Amino acid sequence: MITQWLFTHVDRRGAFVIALLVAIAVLVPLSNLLLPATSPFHIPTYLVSLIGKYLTYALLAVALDLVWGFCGILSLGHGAFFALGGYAMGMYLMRQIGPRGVYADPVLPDFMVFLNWKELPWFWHGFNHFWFAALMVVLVPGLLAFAFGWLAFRSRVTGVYLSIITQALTYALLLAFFRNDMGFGGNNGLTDFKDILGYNIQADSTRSMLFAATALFVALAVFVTSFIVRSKLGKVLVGVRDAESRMRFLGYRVDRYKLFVWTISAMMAGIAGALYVPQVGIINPSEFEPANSIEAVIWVAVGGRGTIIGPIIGAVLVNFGKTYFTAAFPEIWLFALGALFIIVTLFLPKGILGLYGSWKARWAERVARKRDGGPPPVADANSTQIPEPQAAE
Amino acid sequence: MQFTRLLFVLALMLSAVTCVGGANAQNVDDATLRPLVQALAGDNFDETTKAISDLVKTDDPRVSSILNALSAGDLYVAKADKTVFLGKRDGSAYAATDPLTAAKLDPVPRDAAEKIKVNNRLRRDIAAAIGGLTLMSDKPAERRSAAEAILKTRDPESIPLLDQAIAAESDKDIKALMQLARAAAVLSSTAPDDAKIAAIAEVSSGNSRDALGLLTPLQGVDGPVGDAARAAIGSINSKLALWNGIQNIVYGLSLGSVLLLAAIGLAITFGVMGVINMAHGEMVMIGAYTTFVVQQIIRASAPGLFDYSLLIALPAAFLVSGAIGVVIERGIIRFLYGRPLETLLATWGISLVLQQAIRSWFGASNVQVGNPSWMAGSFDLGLLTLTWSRLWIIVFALSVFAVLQLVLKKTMLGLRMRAVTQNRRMASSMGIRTPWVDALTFGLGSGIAGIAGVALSQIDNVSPNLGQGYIIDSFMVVVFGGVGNLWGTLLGAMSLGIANKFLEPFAGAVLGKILVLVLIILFIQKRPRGLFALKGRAIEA
Amino acid sequence: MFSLTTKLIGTLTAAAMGASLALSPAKAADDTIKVGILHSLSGTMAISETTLKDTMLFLIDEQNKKGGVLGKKLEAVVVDPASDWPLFAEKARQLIEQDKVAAVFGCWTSSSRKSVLPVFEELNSMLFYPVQYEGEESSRNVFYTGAAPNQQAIPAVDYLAKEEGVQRWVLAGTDYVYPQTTNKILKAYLNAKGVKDEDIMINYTPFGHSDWQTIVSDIKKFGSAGKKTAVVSTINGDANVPFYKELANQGIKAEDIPVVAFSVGEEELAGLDTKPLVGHLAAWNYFESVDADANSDFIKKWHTFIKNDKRVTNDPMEATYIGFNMWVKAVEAAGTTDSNAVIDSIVGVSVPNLSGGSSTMMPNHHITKPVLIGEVQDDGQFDIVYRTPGLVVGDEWSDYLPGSKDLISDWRKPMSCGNFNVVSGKCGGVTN
Amino acid sequence: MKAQDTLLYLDGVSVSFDGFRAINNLSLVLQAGEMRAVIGPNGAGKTTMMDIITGKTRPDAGDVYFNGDIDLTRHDEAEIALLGIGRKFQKPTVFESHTVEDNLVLALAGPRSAFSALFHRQSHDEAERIEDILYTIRLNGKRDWLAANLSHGQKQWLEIGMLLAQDPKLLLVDEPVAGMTDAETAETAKLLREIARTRSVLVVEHDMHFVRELDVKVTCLHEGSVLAEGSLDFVSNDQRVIEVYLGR
Repeated sequence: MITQWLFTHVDRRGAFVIALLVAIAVLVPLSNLLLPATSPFHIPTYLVSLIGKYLTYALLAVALDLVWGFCGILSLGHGAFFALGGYAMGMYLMRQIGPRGVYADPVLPDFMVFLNWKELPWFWHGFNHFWFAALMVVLVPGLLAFAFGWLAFRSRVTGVYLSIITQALTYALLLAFFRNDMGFGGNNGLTDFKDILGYNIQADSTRSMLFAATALFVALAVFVTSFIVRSKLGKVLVGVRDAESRMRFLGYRVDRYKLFVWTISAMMAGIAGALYVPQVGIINPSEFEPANSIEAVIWVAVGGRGTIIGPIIGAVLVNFGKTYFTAAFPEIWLFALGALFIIVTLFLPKGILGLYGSWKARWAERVARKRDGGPPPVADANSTQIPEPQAAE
Repeated sequence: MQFTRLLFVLALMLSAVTCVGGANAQNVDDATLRPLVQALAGDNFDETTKAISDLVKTDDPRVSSILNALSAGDLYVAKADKTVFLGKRDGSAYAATDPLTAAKLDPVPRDAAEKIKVNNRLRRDIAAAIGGLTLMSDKPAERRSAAEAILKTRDPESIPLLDQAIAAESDKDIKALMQLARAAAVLSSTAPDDAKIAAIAEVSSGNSRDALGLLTPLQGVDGPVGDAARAAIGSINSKLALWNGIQNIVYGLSLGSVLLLAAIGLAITFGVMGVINMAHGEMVMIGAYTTFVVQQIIRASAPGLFDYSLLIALPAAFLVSGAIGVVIERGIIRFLYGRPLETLLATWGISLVLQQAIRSWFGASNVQVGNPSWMAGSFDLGLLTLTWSRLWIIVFALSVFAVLQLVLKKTMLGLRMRAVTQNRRMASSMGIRTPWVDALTFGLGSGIAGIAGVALSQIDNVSPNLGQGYIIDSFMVVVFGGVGNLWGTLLGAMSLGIANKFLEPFAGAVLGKILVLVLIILFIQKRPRGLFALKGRAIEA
Repeated sequence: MFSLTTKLIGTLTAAAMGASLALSPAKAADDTIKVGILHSLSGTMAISETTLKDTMLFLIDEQNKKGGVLGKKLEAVVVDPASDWPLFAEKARQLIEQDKVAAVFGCWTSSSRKSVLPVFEELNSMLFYPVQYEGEESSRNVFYTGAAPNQQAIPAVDYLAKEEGVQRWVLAGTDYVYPQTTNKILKAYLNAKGVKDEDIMINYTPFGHSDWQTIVSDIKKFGSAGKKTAVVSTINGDANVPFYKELANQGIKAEDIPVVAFSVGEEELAGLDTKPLVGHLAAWNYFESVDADANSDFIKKWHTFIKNDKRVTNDPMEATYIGFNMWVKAVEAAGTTDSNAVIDSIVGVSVPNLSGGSSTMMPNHHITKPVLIGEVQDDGQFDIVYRTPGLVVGDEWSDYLPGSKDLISDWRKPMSCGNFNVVSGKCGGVTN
Repeated sequence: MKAQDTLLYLDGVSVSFDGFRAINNLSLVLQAGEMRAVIGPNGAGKTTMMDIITGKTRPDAGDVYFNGDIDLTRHDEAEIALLGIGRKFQKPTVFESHTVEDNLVLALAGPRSAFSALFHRQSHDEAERIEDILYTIRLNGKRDWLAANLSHGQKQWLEIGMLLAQDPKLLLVDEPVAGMTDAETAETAKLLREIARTRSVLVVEHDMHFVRELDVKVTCLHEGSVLAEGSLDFVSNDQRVIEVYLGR
């Protein structure tokens, strides 16, 4: 039944990934909690948190791909929305500490006490409620994206100009959040969380649940993205990506479409950030670092932009590589990472999934040629080709 | 204060004696002086202080050179026999001379001797003491520093001595300085009101910022002296306000020229060629490291050429960064034309590799790039202090800009570059070897980033992270100015620099920077293609 | 649907196998004790932290030459958290859970320490933190061998006030928690000593600030008000070099306006021409120029190990040295590397430091050290002009901040509390 | 002539780029149901004129009215498109990564808001209409092809088909037969004449042969203003037009 319904909105590959994610969401916690540590199928808590972190990155990558891969808006500042979502969650977790902080102040977080703040700043109110924080997780990045996008898309800021000002946005936020006076804990950020929704944040079971929630949210994101991409809206977006002015001459208010996905994407990034914070245990301004946002772009490119699954593969693979290399070759791992990016762009212009796609297409072509004269190339909505953008002349 | 006063009394006596009795005779014999010199190596600063005052009391002419050596940290004490000697580092030993007789002594191994410690307070005291000793010196530089020393101490006791010196002074500038010092001394004395008011006039007529410092303590005084001081402070303050504006503009231009230098190479690789070159900062860094290597070689083989090290480093940095740029273009970027966003990923990878390469090669820490003497120090322009290094960087940035314009507008290479970037197919069908021009253009942009690195090595630290600090600012400048337009880059850099400096005083450096970023974001809404946008049909083809 | 399920199971199995292959701990020989080194080797902090990684390798090498610990050789596990704070937490977890290290030496910035702190507490491991920091923290699992504010800032201010007669203060720092907290403590301290607010100027700049023209010129103006002025600098990392270059070029001499810094050491000066900076000050607990046998011995061996006799030593290196030796001694006393046993046995352990005395681990997990004040010399070294007569105990909860003045920390049993409130007589934060 | 009675009314329009006058005091009037051919050498301002009509470029001076009283200078591209002006570009601009059918679906008249697009389901009417257009533009066998894989001429047709799907009152067609074979050109002329039966068309073209086949009133532009207007024979005999085309 459910698969039936899924298939009407998601293609086979998407459905497979959703099923895989749901399976992971169930099996990984089970393996971690129920199997004895000696079992070969036991997944240690360390891995649970690690993969959970990768999956939040994957969610960010899916969000980024929605605007970049399908609508051609290259954001070099998506880390900002991720971090804002993270801060909203961090503020909730901070308030949950209550009187268990080092200064035992029932209301004020520790950093406010030692900076001698007398009362909670207004923007911290409400964050003691989970529902409010959860709302803010999507609302704050969403509103910022809406305001920013409304200004930028209406003035038709496009291409590298847009990319650079998204970078300016995240850089400005980085500097702002570094300031102690902002009331977000300065460079140390928010940390030392105790519990979430009443559960001890360090308990294995909580970690497993957070992991499951993350996997389910990624599955949801895959579904939402597929839904958008396969709808007429998705076709409009691809149209905007490939020939923006044509779209306008067809009567589409391109700015509104852009604004719509841009805001949705920012909200998804915010959710990713909110899931990230309890799993890594800290949120601080370095998440606003422009380099982080660029890295997210790289995940998408490595996996294959303009596909829904590519970003997930890219995010998990690059971060797994980072985890592995930083431990295996701590002194020279940057060479490996740098080389990876160069090789991917040179030899896999459509990312890993693109490689798979073109390999499959070639194979299908060969089979078809054997069979008969060869049918016309059929469109595959899931791996839409990206025409080379025309260089500004 | 007590001690310096004492010193001045002594100095006064001393100089009176030297004036009357003629100079340069040895006033005391070595046997008397030696224990006093030995005493400089006391156990603590207080003992050294006492030894200095004892030495000054002897009014022996050798004292000032001994004290100078002490202040410069050239006086050592042997650990074994506690003899004090003048030492000069020579490998693992000190070349030693006797402080009194200037006779050569046996070299002392480094771990057998200890430097006689001086701290800032001692150095100040010594300067003041020597100031008293040298106010009548026949070397103008010594008289000047003596007057400066008195200006700092403002000791009323020195007024008679100053009067004497002023009468004898022939150099106009030094005389003015002495008069200022005298006025300062009068203000801190118990002189009658009219003398003080005259001193206030004297003090406030000068251009020195010190005037405010001299007058501020009098602000609270009642009566005519206080009134005069308050009036003088008022007028100085209004003058300062004007100069503050000028300072903001000048400092803004200086910051702007740093931004221009950092961005101008990017204006070519990104602005002209359309390559989102994230490795641009690393080209700057490589230029800075080239400067370091050049200086290392010069230090090792021809120290006399050190002042010319930057001039030698300029072409070297251009060639090194340019060559790396050509290699990158030939090896990677040429496969990515027409895919500007992909170049972002590849060049990001390149930047990681280059950073790590430099880190593996030179180490992760800062390396030391020295300032040649003509880059060091500062000069006063009215109430504004501008350092030579900043001034040269302004000049340098503008020259780089001018030369680049010439290359692009007047040379065959420039013509071809413009042809290729405007219409590649047409250019190649006219017989221009476009791949070659591409490589050279990228090399030119990288090379210019390299020479920017030479300049930035003078004001910033040279580490593998150097480039990362400039990359975002550079992109902001190019985009703000308008991609593909060098004049836009110039104007963009300068206006961002000046905006930053006007925001900094009242918003603080951090908020100022944030505000500038927000302004850029808002500005781009108004002019989506930067300050100098290309208009017409071509842009959205 | 069948094919989907098969595919699913296949993928899951492959992924699980891949992950466990790649992330499984290297098969460790049982006759070594693993020690984790958690310092950034890339990114912005590599500039400072790489040296500490080398120091640790050096210390482990030395210890192994002496026969190791408990008859076993030490084995270093080096990872690169890449100046990325969440990556610090991940790497810490990896070191403890996967590599099963006995203790971790690492972190530089407070953010990185804050990021790993919950991990160490959760997994009950040990972290030795070798850098001066803002205080206001005490953890059962962390050992702070760098300076607390009272081991650096306050003696420096005392020195300037007493020896140089400073009456007017510029507190300049980078805008983050360490400078903000230190300046808050200093301001409270100065106010308590009768310095008026108008004689204190506080200025903050962003990370990596490189254009110091306006601020240096402001300092000059502030300093020309007729009172002796000094700058207390908590400027961080990269920003120092351009700051000192600007100071030198604008002609601010140490005799006029001395600058005392808490994060400028020999390593930072190595990137500068120090001739125009002679006389500016730094406050640390160790300088390379310290005249002590232990120190010259250390420097000699360090140069041999690193194969470069120009490499300087600095305070965080000494803090690493002290922390490492304390850990070795505590492990030997406990007879095991088990965290609980070592945490209990390390309090009170006393080891020689490099400045000619010895340092002791106090119950608050901070150590005793002398405070030294040095003046910059033209050869890039510091000349020590002042040394506290005795050892100063690191004060984790500042006495000058209203929130923390009633708190103390004592990790010995039975109190075993990091934030005991002496007024209420209760252990504050730990109520679970 | 009054603007009220016309479909398209341009009066005294001027625009310049960086000092270059692309359009200079241009006046042009198009009646409802009329097809007009615009000729002129390169740089005469033909494309810029279209840019002005479709709202891409704002004129520095002059009036531009559509349907009598709608001031086009106050609307942007999307609004103008919705008012009923369709445009075909000089270089065929279709959505290459969409199928032929999807290209038409996107162009089809209907609600244009993001939400309606998100939950849009194709109705029976729409499907029929697409079928019709596919037939009209002779692409019904290739509905599942990616537009990228069409030949040049087929892309031109697809773009015309998209214009039809838009159901505009006025079609602006920029060089529809550039790069076409003779047979395709003839077909296209036929197609345009068919279209012109129900709506107004403004064709910009260089190909005199093609213009002759259209058999409509011709306006010749030069240096941004109208040089001559009338039947093709009249215009092509005008001395100034000959000068402009052949040069002196």
